[in-house]
Parts: sequence; C-alpha cells; structure tokens
Amino acid sequence: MEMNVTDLACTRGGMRVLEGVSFDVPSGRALVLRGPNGIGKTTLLRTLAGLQPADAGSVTPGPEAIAYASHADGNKAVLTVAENLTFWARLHGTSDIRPALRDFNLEALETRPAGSLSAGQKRRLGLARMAVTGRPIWLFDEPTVSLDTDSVALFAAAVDRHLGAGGSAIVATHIDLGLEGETLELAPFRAEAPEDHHDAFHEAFL
Amino acid sequence: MEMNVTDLACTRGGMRVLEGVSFDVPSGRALVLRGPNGIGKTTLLRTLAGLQPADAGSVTPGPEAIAYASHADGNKAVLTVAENLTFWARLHGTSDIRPALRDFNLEALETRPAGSLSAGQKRRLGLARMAVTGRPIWLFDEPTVSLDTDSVALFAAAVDRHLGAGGSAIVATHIDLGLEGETLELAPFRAEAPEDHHDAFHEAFL
Amino acid sequence: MSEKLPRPSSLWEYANPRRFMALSGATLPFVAAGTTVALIVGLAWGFFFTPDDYRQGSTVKIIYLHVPSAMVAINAWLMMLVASLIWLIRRHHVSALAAKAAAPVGATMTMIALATGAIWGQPMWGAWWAWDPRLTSFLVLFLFYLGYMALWAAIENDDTAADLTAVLCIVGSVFAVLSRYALVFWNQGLHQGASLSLDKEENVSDVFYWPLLICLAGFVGFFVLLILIRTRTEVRARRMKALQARERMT
Amino acid sequence: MIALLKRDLALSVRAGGGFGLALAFFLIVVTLTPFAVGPDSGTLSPIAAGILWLGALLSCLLSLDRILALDFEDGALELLATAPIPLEGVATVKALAHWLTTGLPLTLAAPALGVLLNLPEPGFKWLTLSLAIGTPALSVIGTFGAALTVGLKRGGLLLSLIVLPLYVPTLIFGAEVARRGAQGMPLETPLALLGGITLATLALLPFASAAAIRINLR
Amino acid sequence: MIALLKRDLALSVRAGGGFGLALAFFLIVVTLTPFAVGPDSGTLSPIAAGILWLGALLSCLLSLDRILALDFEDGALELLATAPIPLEGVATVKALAHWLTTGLPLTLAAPALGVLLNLPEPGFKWLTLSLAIGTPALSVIGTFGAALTVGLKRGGLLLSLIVLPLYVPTLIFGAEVARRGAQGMPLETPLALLGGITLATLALLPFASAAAIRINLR
Amino acid sequence: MMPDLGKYAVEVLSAYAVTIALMLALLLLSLRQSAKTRSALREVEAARQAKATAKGKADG
Ligand code: HEM
Ligand SMILES: Nc1ncnc2c1ncn2[C@@H]1O[C@H](COP(=O)(O)OP(=O)(O)OP(=O)(O)O)[C@@H](O)[C@H]1O
Ligand SMILES: Nc1ncnc2c1ncn2[C@@H]1O[C@H](COP(=O)(O)OP(=O)(O)OP(=O)(O)O)[C@@H](O)[C@H]1O
Ligand SMILES: [Mg+2]
Ligand SMILES: [Mg+2]
Repeated sequence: MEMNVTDLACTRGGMRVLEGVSFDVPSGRALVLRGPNGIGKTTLLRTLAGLQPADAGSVTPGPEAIAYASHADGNKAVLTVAENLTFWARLHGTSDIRPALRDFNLEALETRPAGSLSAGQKRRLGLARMAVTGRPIWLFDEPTVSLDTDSVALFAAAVDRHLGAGGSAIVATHIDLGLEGETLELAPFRAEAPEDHHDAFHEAFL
Repeated sequence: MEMNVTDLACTRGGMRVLEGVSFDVPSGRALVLRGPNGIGKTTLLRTLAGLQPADAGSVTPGPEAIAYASHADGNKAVLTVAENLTFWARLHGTSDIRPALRDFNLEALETRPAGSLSAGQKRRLGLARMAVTGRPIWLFDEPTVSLDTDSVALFAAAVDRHLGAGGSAIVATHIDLGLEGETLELAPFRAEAPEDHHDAFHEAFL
Repeated sequence: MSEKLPRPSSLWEYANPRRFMALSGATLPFVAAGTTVALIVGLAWGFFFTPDDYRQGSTVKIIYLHVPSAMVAINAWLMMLVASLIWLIRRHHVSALAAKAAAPVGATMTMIALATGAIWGQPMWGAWWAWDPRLTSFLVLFLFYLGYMALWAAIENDDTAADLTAVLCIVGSVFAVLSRYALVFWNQGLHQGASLSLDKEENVSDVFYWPLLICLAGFVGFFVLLILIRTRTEVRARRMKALQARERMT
Repeated sequence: MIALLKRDLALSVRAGGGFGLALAFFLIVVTLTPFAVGPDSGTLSPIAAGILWLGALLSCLLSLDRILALDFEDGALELLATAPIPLEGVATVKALAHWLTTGLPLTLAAPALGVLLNLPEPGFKWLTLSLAIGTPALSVIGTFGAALTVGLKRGGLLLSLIVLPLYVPTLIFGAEVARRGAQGMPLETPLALLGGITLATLALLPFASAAAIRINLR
Repeated sequence: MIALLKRDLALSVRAGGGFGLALAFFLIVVTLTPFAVGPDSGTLSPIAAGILWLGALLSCLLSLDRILALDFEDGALELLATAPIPLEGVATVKALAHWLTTGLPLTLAAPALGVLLNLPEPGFKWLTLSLAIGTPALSVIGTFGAALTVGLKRGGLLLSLIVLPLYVPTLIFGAEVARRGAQGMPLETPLALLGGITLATLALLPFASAAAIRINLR
Repeated sequence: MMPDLGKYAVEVLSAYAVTIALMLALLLLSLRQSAKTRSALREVEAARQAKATAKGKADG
C-alpha cells in the first residue's frame, strides 16, 4: 500500500521538532529514516502511527493501515511467547501465528515465558508481532537494537517478504539493512527556532 | 593504587558465570575488559565493587578504594546538575565540584535539572560523579554509551589525568579508547557447565 | 540421584539435598502410615466414643480438631524460624526450602484453628468472633503466614527469596511475640486457659485426654508428612531449575 | 476485546499479585480497625457496615495503579491504542478486569469479615448487595483516575487524591444501604441511587478514560 | 549522612509528591469516615481517636514504597551502598526523612482533623503525643518493609501486607493512649510501652533493613 | 453408630467437615504438585542423559 506524507510538522514536549517533511513510499518499497540523535525520528514515527497529532500537513493512509514497532515491545513477561503473539493476533482479527513464529525463529521458544527470554529473543518476539497484525504499512523504530547478525538477516528477509507482497515499510535505523528503497535524511527538516511572530496567536506564546 | 585480583569466581542469578579470573592493575594503568554480550562483564565489575560476594578468590584492595559507574547513573531528575554532584561530593567527604564540571563540559548546564538533559549529557553527569568521589580505583561499565565523539574524547582525557595522578581504572567497553594499559578478554574465563560432582556438598543439588 | 552415599560423619550432612531425598524417601511411607492410623483412631475415638461435656454438650468434640491444629499452627512457625536461622547461618538449601514448604501447611492449620474456633464460639460465647487476645493473635499469625508466602512467591531469584524471607521470619517472630503481649494488655479475653498442662489439676478430664493426645500426634504426623512431601517437591523443582539454567548456558 | 479480557485476567492471576493482594489489604484494614477503636462489640457493631465499605474502597483504590501503568511502561498501551478496537472498549475491558479481580472478591469476602466486626445479622445481605452494585462504579471511576495519571512516575498517591472525591457519592449511598440494612430500616432510595450511579458511570466514564489515555500517550 | 538527609528532603518537596500527598490521603480517609459510618457525633466521638490513628497509619503505609524504590530504580542505591557511610546509616536516614515528610505533618495535622470527628476535648493532647511517639516506629518498620520488597516490580501492595502485621503492636498501644486520653483514663503503661517499642525498633531494625538492602542489591 | 450430637449437631459436624476438607485439599494439592515436578524433572534429566550419550558417541 502506498503512503503519502505532505509537509508534515511534529512537536515533542511542547517544542516544534520537525517541519516540512514530505515523502512518498510506494507499495513494495521501504523508506529508511536517518539522522543524528535527538533530531526527531521517534517523534516522526509516532506522528505517522497516529499516536500524536501532526502540527501541520497530512498523512495518508490513516493509522488503521499502520503497524508500529517502537523502542518498547509491549509483551508480558509472565505470558509465553505463543500466548503473547496469539493475543496480538486475536486483537487484530487474524489467527495464524505459525508463519510469524517461523520467520523470526521463535518456534523453539514457543512455550517459554517472555520474561525468561534474552534481550535479542525479546526483540524478535516484538518484531514478530508486526507480522500478525496483517497491516500493510510497517513502521520500525531502531528494530535491530540488541539483535545479532543472523537475527538482523531474519528481520531483513521478513521485511523483504512483506514488501514483495505489496506492503511498505518505514525504518528508522543507523545500520544498513539492504532494503529496497530510498533513504531520507531528517537533518534538513529540523524546525527553526521560532521567531517572535507577534501577530501569530500561539507562536507569541511558546 | 594497585589492584590485585586472584582466581575470582562470580555468580549471577544463581549461576556461576566466570571462573579463575586473575589480573593485576598497577597504579597509573588501566585495564580494558572485553567480551561478548552476556559473558559477565557487569557481573565481574559488581563483584569487584563489593556489591555482590565473590564465589571464590580474592580482591585487594576492598570496596572502600573503589568508585563504580554502572549502566545507571543514579542522578535525580528534579535536582540540578550542581546539586547532584554536590551531593555525591559531600557523601564522599570532598567538596570541590568545579574540576569535575569543567572536565566533563558541564559548566553551561550547571543549573539545569538533570531530568531535562539529553541522554549524552546525563551520561556525562554520571561520569563526572567519579571525579568527585576522590577514590583511587575507577570501574566503568560501558561508559561511552550514547556519548558523541567529542564527549568520548573528554572522558578518555579525564581517565588519563586520573591515571597520571597515580590512580587506576578498569573499563568494560566495546570501543577503543586509547588508554594506557592492557586488555583482558573474558571469554576464556567463562564458567564450565558443572559436572555432576556426587561428592560435592551443594553441587549435588545445583 | 540414586548413587550410594558414604555414611554421614555429621548431622549437618543430612542437609545435603541428595541425602535428604534418600532419607525422606525412605521414611515417607512410615510417616504416612502412622499419620493415617493416628488420625483415624484419634478422630474416631473422639467423635464416636467420648461422652458429651456437662456444660458444653457435644461441642466439646471440636476440641479434637481445634487444639491440635492450633498447636501445630504455632509450632509450624517456630519450625520455620529455626529453619530460617539454619539457612542464614549455615546456608543449607534444604532448610530454606523446608521453611518455604512449611508455610502453606502452617497457614492451613491456622485457618482450621480459626474456623473451628469460630464454629465453637457461636454456641459457647454467642458470637462467631470476639476480639479475644488468643484469637486475635492467631489472626495476626495468619497475616504473617500470608505475607511470608507472598514474599516467597514474588521474588524471582531463589537464594534472594530464601534470604529475605528468613529475615522476615525472624523479625516477624519478634513482632508476633510483641503483638501477643500488646493484645493481652489491650483486651482481657474470654478464651480457655491451658488444658494440656502437666499439672494434673488443670487438665481436662481423662476421658477427653487420651483421644486428644492421639489426635495431636495425628496432626503432628500430618504436618511432618506434608513438610516431607512439599520439601521434596521444592528440592526437585530447584534441581530442575538449575538443570534448565545450565542447559541455557551451554 | 475478549482476548484482552482473558489476557488481563491471566496476567493478574499469574503475576501472583493483583488477585490476592487487594483482598489481603481489605482483610488487614478490617482487622486493624478493632485495634484502633477498641474491641467491644458495642463500639464495633454500629460502625461495621461503614468500615467494611471504607475498607473495600481503600483496597480498590490501592490496586488502581496496576490497571494501566504496567501496559504503559512496557509499551503495550501504545499498541492497544493503534489496534483495531476502540480505546473506549479498552478502558471498559480494563475496568471489567479490575472489577473481576478486585471488586468481586471483595464483595464475596465482605460477609466473612462482617463477622469480625460484629455486623448485625440482617446487615449481611444488604452489605453484599450494596458492594455488588457499588464496586463496579469504583472500578470504572478508578480506571478514569488511572488514565489521568498513567504518564506520571509514582502517580499512586496522586491517583488516590484524584479518585477519592469521585468516590464520595458511591461511598455515601453504598454505606447508607449497608447501614440501613443492618438496622432494618427502609433502603429503597439509596439503593436506587447507588444503582443509578453505577449505570451512569459505566455508560459515560469510559469515554473520558479513553480521552485521557489518548492525551497521555501523545 | 546529613547530605543524604538534605537530598531526600529536597527531593520529596520538589517532586511535588511525598510531602503533601500523605497528608492529603490522611485528610481524605478522615473525611470519608463520616460518610461511611454516619454523621452523628454519638457514633463518631468514641471512634475518633482510633480512626485518626488508623488513618495516620494507612497514609504512612501508602508512602512507604517511595522510601527506597526510586533510588533502587535509578541506581543510586548501589552507589549509596558503595559510599563511605554504613548501609545501616542509610536505612536510618531514609526512615528519618520519611518521618519528617510524613509522620511529622500527620502528627501536626491530627488535632485539626480531630475536630472533624468530634474528638473529646481532653483527647487532643494525648492524640498528638501518641502520634509523635508512635509514628517514628511506623517509619522505621516501614523502611524495613521497603527494604525487603525493593527489588520487586510493583511491590506496593505486598509491602502493605508485610508491614501491617508488624504495625499491630504500635497501633494498639498508640490508639490505646489516644483513646484513654480522650476518656480521661490513666495511660502511663501504654505510653511507656509505646515509647519502648519506638526505641527498640529504632535501635534494632536498621540492621535488618541494611541486611535486606544488601541482599536485594546482590 | 452415629452418636447423638444434640442441639449442636450442625456446629460439630461442620467443624469436622471444614477441617477434613481443608486438610484433604492441602494434601491433594501437595501430592499433585509433587507428581508434576517429579515427572517434569524426570523428563529434563532424561533429555540431559540423551544429550550426554549423544555427545559421548560423537567424541568417541
Ligand atoms: C475463632 C475462635 C478461636 C480461635 C482462633 C482459637 C484459638 C486457639 C488457640 C490459638 C489455642 C491455643 C493452642 C495452644 O496454645 O497450644 C486454642 C486452644 C484452645 N481453645 Fe480455642 N480458639 C477459638 C475459639 C475457641 C472456643 C470458642 C473455645 C471453647 C469454648 C475454645 C477452646 C479452646 C480450648 C479448650 C483450647 C485448649 C487450651 C490449651 O490447650 O491451651 N477455643 N484456641
Ligand atoms: N519527553 C520529552 N520532553 C521534552 N523534550 C523531549 C522529550 N522527548 C524527546 N524530546 C526532545 O525532542 C527531540 C526529538 O526527540 P526524538 O526522540 O524524536 O529523537 P530521535 O531522533 O528519535 O533520537 P534518537 O536517535 O536518540 O532516538 C529531542 O531533541 C529531545 O531532546
Ligand atoms: N538478573 C539476572 N538473573 C539471571 N541471570 C542474569 C541476570 N542478569 C544477568 N544474567 C545472566 O548472567 C550472564 C552475565 O551477565 P552480565 O550482565 O554480567 O553480562 P555482560 O558481559 O555485562 O553483558 P553486556 O555486554 O550485554 O552488558 C548473562 O548470561 C545473563 O544472561
Ligand atoms: Mg528515537
Ligand atoms: Mg553489562
């Protein structure tokens, strides 16, 4: 599914962080977001996912086509791997967790409580969740943190398969994943420190 | 000050992690600890700092000569940078926080609450704490996480100055800091999965 | 876990898990048999073959449940205290696990004593419950059991849990005694005095005495039996955990 | 939604906390009351119904911060907000799960604890009934408070402060029903009002809770 | 040690929580009591002293988890354990800071709230005195409970469960002093015992707390 | 056979019922846990044994 972002502006902690961000992600392609720490990658992804309102600009399609994987995984330590995945699947109205388990090499861990997993295994479980949402657009915020090289390859393969099936993906990352698609450097979109617009209602105030 | 570690064994979460670790760190020198994730670097440093008892072996000198900087910084979000540092200084019976502020480029931030700092600035504050303890042996657990290159250089310079004044340091890190001293690879000290010693008293059980 | 072990040279060696498993496995059937016999004989004797009390009527038969359970409930806590001290001083894992195993048994016994006491209180005092010091200190004891078990359940690491619950057991014991004195001061109470003292004058009459003693033996046997079973379970669970952790490491 | 309810119940049973601890706190508050006000039944009997309601309310209150905080901390709340169920549904299910693990056990335990406080004989029925009707409102209101404070570190006590005034009407009518029941007085009016409050909160507050969650996630 | 005390006091004032919230909770519990048990002074007067003690104890209880948990989470507790002051001293200072921000304000507020509950005239003096003597024990015992549960996620309710039975003797003697004071009865014995408990806990429990902290840090 | 319990029959019988029920419940619970861990441990030990022999063969 295609994604269109036009002239987006995002705010974080009361401060304008990014301005004038525009891009298209055609279906079957990925977009890699890059930029130094604190530039606003997380802020942008949260805005796209509908978790915070955009200051200006438009995003199509809306949040109901988007699955978002943030820094945190949202899995419960006392539930098993299969129980966690099944929960997300049922919540999104899908039911088959087998392919997701297979894609992320979680089959051997199926009955382990999520709390007893290592950091990398936890991360794999968090990423597997995206596959059971059944949604066409995937957003990832630094997905490869604490993954070893084999798991990074698993992840890239899963995203490739998703792209091949007509989906699309936006990935904020510092490493090279070899995905089909473009790279967007966020530094040029950094919001200017606001001038004193005495006429503008809110600017004068912030 | 010189540090001697002989035949140390460490346990974490009820499992023997490292065995037979021996090394000396002469004064004026640093020791860099290396090893893959989960090998036991943090465990070893906590044992040296006296936070957990050693299973076997000896460490001299004891914890009262050692300052330890862990993954967490222990600074309070609502106190300012200067207040946080002053607290640690008074606790250790020193009083001058100026040099530490200068060494870690915190002077401009002195009156900011620690909670409003960026991750790298927070880390700098955590590292500056070591300078006000006035203790001769410094232990660092991945000190350069989230620091940019300029701050890494500041850190290396501060450690060098400490070594020059006759102190010593042990640093667990994945990057090259260019410190005076040796490197210790921990992989060879990994504890073997214990055999079933039927005669041993507790092993029979654990 | 079946190899032959050399003869122990000291009593402490029974705290070796392997030796404990061997010994407890061997004694378990005898304890079970003895307990069953004592409980059946004692309770049947008490229930079917003792006369009613002239004042209390048939309710006196409740004594065969109430008194043994109350005594076991208190002594279970004492046993936990001793086991906790042994763990803290000599670090024998089995004694920590035995303390853990005893808590639910003690809590159940406390519940039985409370329930039978309440049922007895209705005809005798006209109320299910009165804030008598003896009763109230049992309620407090029950709370201690609950807290102790909840702490064991909440802590992931077994050695940490053993240490912390042992500290709680010791501090709790001091406060339990303190509560007892506070409660006596606070309210004088309705409850019976001692009925099984060595002083013949004070004792309940002989008709009630012997079945009571047998019931007491039965309850104690039940306690020991359950401690053995549950400690064995804990030892096995602990070994399994260790094996799994070892597996994960390799 | 059923999946969410099942998960929340499984969590509260398995985490070995949520379930038993509110009940334990209730038990403890009720047990401590006689130590504080004295042991004789002349003092205890008239205040029994009120203390039981107060104790139930306080135990309910103390378990509120578990409703949303854990999901917030590990990121699950964000994921639930982007899942294809309305956030109002999430708020309702969370309140329901809280009631099933807190309000319901408290209601069932209350008669047993009534014995400890010498609650007069006819009061037991009405105490149980009033708790059964009133505690759902406590859970729903509490979920709203939890939604307001979910972004805060250690919002626990602040949560209490926000929620307690909201609990006042429920407490007044609930305790009134239980008290009148214990004294054999007529109690139709407070009972009807109590039911009305519960229904109204159930119908309206989930919208406020969902809005609060949305704002806190932003 | 003084630096630690100062820091803890600054934190609890600046975090905008510790200080006011326990007091607010106390206020609310006391205010809710008449709603729960009925408004007439014949019911309220005899239980006033007891409810005030109970309310103080509960508010104290609810603020216990702040004593150590924040320092544990951000790593400061580890650093304190390696600092050149004994951990027993840390435990004592933590308890003292808790008392200064909780027990002391509660003691000072209690007389004002006594008015709301129709506490009999002679009771005010003794209520205040008993709280002044008894609340330090509550803080010290609470620090021990906090030390036991500091490693646990959401140990709050478990903490209550563990601490409340330990509070029983203090509550009994404290409330007894206040009650007897309100009725003009002799109260030397419970007062002496209350003081004894406070002194004994002050002298002994910090060792247990320090041991528990050390075990939890391991 | 049944003794005459007089007007306190309900009390006495319910006391016996409660006691026996609680004791049985505890006993059964303990036995069930015991059986469960016993079989689970046996499984783990067997898996380990199998692995050890396999490894032994590979080495030899
Ligand atoms: C809920 C109510 C009750 C509780 C919690 C309770 C608790 C206890 C306790 C803790 C003991 C002490 C055992 C020992 O010290 O070794 C005991 C013993 C006893 N209780 Fe009760 N009791 C209750 C009600 C009653 C009632 C209503 C009666 C009879 C009128 C009664 C009669 C006895 C007798 C005769 C003993 C034996 C005394 C002794 O051997 O020391 N109890 N009970
Ligand atoms: N809760 C907050 N309150 C105030 N400012 C914040 C908050 N969170 C982030 N910021 C600021 O907003 C800006 C953008 O943050 P964001 O997290 O989007 O950066 P990022 O590009 O994801 O950085 P990183 O690479 O470190 O993850 C940063 O300058 C940061 O200081
Ligand atoms: N709380 C815990 N309970 C059980 N096991 C633990 C716990 N913390 C760590 N471990 C285990 O102990 C081992 C050593 O951990 P440690 O944190 O010392 O590794 P490390 O070398 O510091 O790794 P990293 O480079 O990731 O920081 C790991 O295998 C880890 O899985
Ligand atoms: Mg980010
Ligand atoms: Mg580490």
